[in-house]
Amino acid sequence: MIRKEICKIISQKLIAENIYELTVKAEMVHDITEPGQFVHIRVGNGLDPLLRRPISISSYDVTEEQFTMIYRKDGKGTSQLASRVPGMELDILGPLGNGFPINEASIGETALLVGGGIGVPPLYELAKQLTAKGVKVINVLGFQAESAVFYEQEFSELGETYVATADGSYGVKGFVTDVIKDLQFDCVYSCGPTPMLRALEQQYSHKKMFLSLEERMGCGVGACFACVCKKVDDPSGASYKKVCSDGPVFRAGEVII
Amino acid sequence: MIRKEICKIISQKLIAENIYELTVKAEMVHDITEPGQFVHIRVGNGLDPLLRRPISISSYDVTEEQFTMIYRKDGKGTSQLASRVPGMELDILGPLGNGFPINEASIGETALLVGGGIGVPPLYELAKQLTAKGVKVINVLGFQAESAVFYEQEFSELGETYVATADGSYGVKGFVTDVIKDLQFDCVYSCGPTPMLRALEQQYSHKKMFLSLEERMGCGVGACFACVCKKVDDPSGASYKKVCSDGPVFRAGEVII
Amino acid sequence: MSRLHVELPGLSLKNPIIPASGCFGFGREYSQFYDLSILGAIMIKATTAEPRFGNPTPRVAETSAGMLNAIGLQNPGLEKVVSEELPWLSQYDVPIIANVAGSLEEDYVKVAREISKAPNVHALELNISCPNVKTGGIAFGTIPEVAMQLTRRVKEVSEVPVYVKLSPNVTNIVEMAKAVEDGGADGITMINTLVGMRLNLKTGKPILANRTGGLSGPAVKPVAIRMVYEVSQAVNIPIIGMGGIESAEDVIEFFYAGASAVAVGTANFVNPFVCPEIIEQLPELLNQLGFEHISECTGRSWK
Amino acid sequence: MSRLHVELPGLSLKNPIIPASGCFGFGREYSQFYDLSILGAIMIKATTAEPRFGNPTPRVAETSAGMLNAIGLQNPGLEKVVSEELPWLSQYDVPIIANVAGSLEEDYVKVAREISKAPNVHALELNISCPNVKTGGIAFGTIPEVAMQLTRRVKEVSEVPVYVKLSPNVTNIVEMAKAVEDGGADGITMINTLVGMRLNLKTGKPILANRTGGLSGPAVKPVAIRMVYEVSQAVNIPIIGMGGIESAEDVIEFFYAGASAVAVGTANFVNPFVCPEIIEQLPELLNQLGFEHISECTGRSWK
Ligand SMILES: Cc1cc2nc3c(=O)[nH]c(=O)nc-3n(C[C@H](O)[C@H](O)[C@H](O)COP(=O)(O)OP(=O)(O)OC[C@H]3O[C@@H](n4cnc5c(N)ncnc54)[C@H](O)[C@@H]3O)c2cc1C
Ligand SMILES: Cc1cc2nc3c(=O)[nH]c(=O)nc-3n(C[C@H](O)[C@H](O)[C@H](O)COP(=O)(O)OP(=O)(O)OC[C@H]3O[C@@H](n4cnc5c(N)ncnc54)[C@H](O)[C@@H]3O)c2cc1C
Ligand SMILES: Cc1cc2nc3c(=O)[nH]c(=O)nc-3n(C[C@H](O)[C@H](O)[C@H](O)COP(=O)(O)O)c2cc1C
Ligand SMILES: Cc1cc2nc3c(=O)[nH]c(=O)nc-3n(C[C@H](O)[C@H](O)[C@H](O)COP(=O)(O)O)c2cc1C
Ligand code: FES
Ligand code: FES
Repeated sequence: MIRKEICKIISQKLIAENIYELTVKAEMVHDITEPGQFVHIRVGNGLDPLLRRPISISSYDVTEEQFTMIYRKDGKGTSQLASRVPGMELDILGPLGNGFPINEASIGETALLVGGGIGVPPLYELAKQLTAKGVKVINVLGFQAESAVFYEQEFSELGETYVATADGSYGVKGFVTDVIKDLQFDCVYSCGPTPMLRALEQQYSHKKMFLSLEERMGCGVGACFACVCKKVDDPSGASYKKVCSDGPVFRAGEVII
Repeated sequence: MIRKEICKIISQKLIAENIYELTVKAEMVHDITEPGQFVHIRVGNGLDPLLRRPISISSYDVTEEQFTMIYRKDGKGTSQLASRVPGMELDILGPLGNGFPINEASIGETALLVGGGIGVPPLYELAKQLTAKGVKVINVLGFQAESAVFYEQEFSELGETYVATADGSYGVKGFVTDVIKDLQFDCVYSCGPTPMLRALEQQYSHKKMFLSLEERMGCGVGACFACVCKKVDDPSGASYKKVCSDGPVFRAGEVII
Repeated sequence: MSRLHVELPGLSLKNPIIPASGCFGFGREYSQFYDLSILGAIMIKATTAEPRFGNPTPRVAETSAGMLNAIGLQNPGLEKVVSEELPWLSQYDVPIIANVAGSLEEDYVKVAREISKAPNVHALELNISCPNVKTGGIAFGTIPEVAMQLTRRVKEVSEVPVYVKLSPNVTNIVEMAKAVEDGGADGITMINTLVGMRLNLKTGKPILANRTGGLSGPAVKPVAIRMVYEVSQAVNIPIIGMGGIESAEDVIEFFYAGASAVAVGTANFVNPFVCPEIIEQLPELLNQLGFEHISECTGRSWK
Repeated sequence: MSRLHVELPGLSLKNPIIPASGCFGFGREYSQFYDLSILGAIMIKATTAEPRFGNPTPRVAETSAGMLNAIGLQNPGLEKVVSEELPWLSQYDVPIIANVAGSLEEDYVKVAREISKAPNVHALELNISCPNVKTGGIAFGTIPEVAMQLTRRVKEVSEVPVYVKLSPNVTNIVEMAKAVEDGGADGITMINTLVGMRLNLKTGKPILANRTGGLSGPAVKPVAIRMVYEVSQAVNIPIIGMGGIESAEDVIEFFYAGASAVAVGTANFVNPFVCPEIIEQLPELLNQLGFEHISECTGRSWK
């Protein structure tokens, strides 16, 4: 069930340059079905900004009834969000969409988790759940520069973790794909910039792979057709998938990215 | 000099039904020249609401560098204003306009101060200054109902004070004019709804009288021509006065109200 | 009879609150939030003869108190709407207003003829005003004679009353309204979106893949109110008003301007419960304003 | 040469930031806040042959991210502007763009001839788009032939380059732009306000005494950007863009769309220091975006 809930902010922390970790109290955690789902946040009470902002759930705790998001302060909405302090309330719609299917990785297998920048957060809950289930995870996290790196420690506690930075200021210099070429794994889960997802899809087309896409959204629930992508099996036709309600996670090869 | 100043809220109190008393710290008090001037407040930081709101200065304290306003929570802007708490900041433009000329009342004379509803506040500073100067003041304050009455005590400390309510729930039942007909005075200062000002102007045309007008404003500083009124001596012509920069206080008979 | 009940050609509405076309899909998504039977009616997504994918993404961009969209009439096509969406909607006790679009006159005629046969379609809304499609749309909506002719053709084949949806992107909205009235329209719905654009600060290029898009939301409300005010005084057919509605107060403002019912679009994205909330708040607002029935508000600004 | 310096017909601008006509009076009020010489130019309040009182009050109403105004071209008249306002402004080192309005062609011609002789008037801005006056204004701004003819007549008498200010309330803005270009316009300024309206919830009547008014402010920016984008690709004369500008980022967006300079209107009311603040912020923004000179931004959305 999707809820529209007024959620109290439990904590808000700056964890890297312009990167915030925000935890809220929310009954909607009971409806979260998979890691990789997202919520749609109304940042202001008035008209400025007007639209909600989609942000992934990066981890959640059913017992405590709270969940955490990690986001980059960027435009108007996320800047306002960053100014909110514990005790304040947020109007949140969620949980939305379909996340990463953890059942596609079997016990004893190795899952490669590839995150790029602000695509890293939803992989954290995924890594937790896969590990808990008995799947080995290898985490490859790409960032622009050292100042943007976050959650390396958290991921390391769950599995082998590699960090790449575009400018080489930390970890391996280069892209996540530079790291992956030397790794062994059974399946891939990824979230990050479209060029990264595309590269993965091309280079590992033989692997079972799940990709989380991003698209500008209106409604967030499947009603406005803002966030569609074409299906691979019918590229010119009228069939499509909606990132908000069919995704954001798709099996590689299902939709054109 | 008009300043645009970020002012810290010192206190905000509900003093009658939907009536708030708001005090801010502001260096612009040094530029206040007369009681009856006003300020233009930017209520939100963003675009909602877009325009500033004109509110009169009801009293000020140069030593403490603070001034007080009294306003009615009504539409979008004043509702937002009412939600601000001490410690928060407000973007205020002021002091604006020309207030009540206290020099028009001589020592020993009696000044009648007539306020209607949310027109009462600027008369408070006026009453203080007239009394301090040695002018006797009689205050006649009109409200809709008992629940809307405020500052009766404060005015009483400065002079004879009568309260009229439209529904008779407090004080004299009726309008301020019902009270005034039995009073003796040398000059009149008034602020309130236009019909009240008009009635005063007609009934006491032989008296020296100063009226504070209200008009919807754009700029608040005289640039946009939103708030003009016609001059009595040239009613059909092109000459005019601006409420924001020539007023809001005018000598009765100067402009058409 | 309820204080909110409104009778319009073909439409007996429990209340005058209608989700706007394109902002409510075919109802499935919002049925997760509330019972669709509480709505006055539903304006479904524009339907064309053939399925359409629409424009490339990004398709939406935010603006001050508004948004731009360039969906491009994506829809599953007439056949599927008639065989799947409308039957699904028939489980609810709510009249459907079918938004009809096309590139050529024949397309409109074909869709109108077929879709008007569906038992729960009680009226058509001729979309002659979509700013986001290259052919058809905009010409139909900006040239009075073309709009009149199209209305006439559609009226000939439709089994239900026909409302024509006007574009605000014209010099003279009254002229357009009179033309569709002359063409036989049973009502007018207005306004569709204003053509607008946003550019990306970093790249300099348009944010929308389609470059331009349609502006909706509170930003456009004053334009919509003005146009409803002008048109309602010039025609004798009812108006369903829309453009930036997000509260019961906004609904009353459209009624004052001259509307007999309203549609709510963009606000659904901000608050999925906006329609039921407005419906719930209206009676209390009527009390405050001293009206017995909401229809008393219609045209009060000029009556 | 400064990174913000812009050369336009008749105008050598220190920077491309110009307070918009009607939002800055004749400069006196804002001279209390800062030295007017820092501005690129000043567009003074519309001037008509005779003094005008304008419309009754209320003349302004707030809307979501915008405002409506119906000032009605109040101004002290040609004689007083030439004998008092312009000489007062000449103490500042800033070119004046004189906004010229009227009801009849002759009015425009008369004002243009006289006002263009003032030494600090470096250009005219023909206001053929004021939505708030009954006669003249709107027809001049919505019929291409009429606009062309007026432009031609004014060009004949003006001693300085003539910019024509376009109304957004038209079906086809490009057609209007081309008409005034054909009429000999040296440049285009756009957009004037969109016609809109607000009703009072309690009385049901229009808030503005004039009933309708002109919508300005951030709400209209996407419409303005779209129009500048369309027009700049269709004409060979420069555009001074405006409509909702309130930040340096907005300025760049107008340049990307195709503007060569911009005007700032409503934002002055919100923040009297908005023009100097934008001028101060622009160089740093150019750094961030990687431009040497602001003119490099012009038309980037389509070039
Ligand atoms: C399913 C999904 C999950 C996401 N999860 C996260 C996350 O966990 N952490 C995070 O930092 N970011 C995430 N994003 C991206 C995030 O939504 C945008 O960064 C954010 O909306 C930008 O808003 P703004 O107000 O800062 O920018 P503005 O430029 O003011 O935004 C203007 C409009 O564009 C939209 N927009 C801008 N950038 C994006 C973008 N990259 N993707 C989608 N819409 C955009 C906004 O939602 C808004 O409608 C996610 C996006 C999607 C679609
Ligand atoms: C010189 C002057 C002094 C004033 N002093 C006081 C005061 O001391 N205390 C007080 O309570 N009120 C005062 N007012 C009235 C006050 O400005 C309005 O009540 C207030 O602007 C309403 O804003 P809102 O956001 O609540 O209403 P909204 O309806 O949201 O306002 C919408 C727009 O209309 C304008 N507006 C609405 N009502 C009025 C009004 N009555 N007069 C002028 N503009 C209006 C607003 O400024 C805004 O631009 C004064 C007005 C003026 C002109
Ligand atoms: C995302 C989106 C899609 C739309 N699709 C359609 C459509 O298919 N047919 C149509 O007639 N109008 C369409 N519209 C216009 C709306 O029905 C409505 O006329 C407009 O948005 C103004 O109302 P609002 O401000 O309440 O959104 C669409 C609007 C939006 C925002
Ligand atoms: C109060 C007010 C008065 C205006 N008066 C004039 C005018 O006299 N002449 C004119 O050409 N435009 C006039 N305009 C339009 C502005 O110059 C400008 O084109 C419009 O407001 C859009 O810019 P903005 O959104 O930055 O305000 C006026 C606008 C406002 C808000
Ligand atoms: S955001 Fe509306 S359909 Fe996906
Ligand atoms: S409010 Fe602008 S001139 Fe008075």
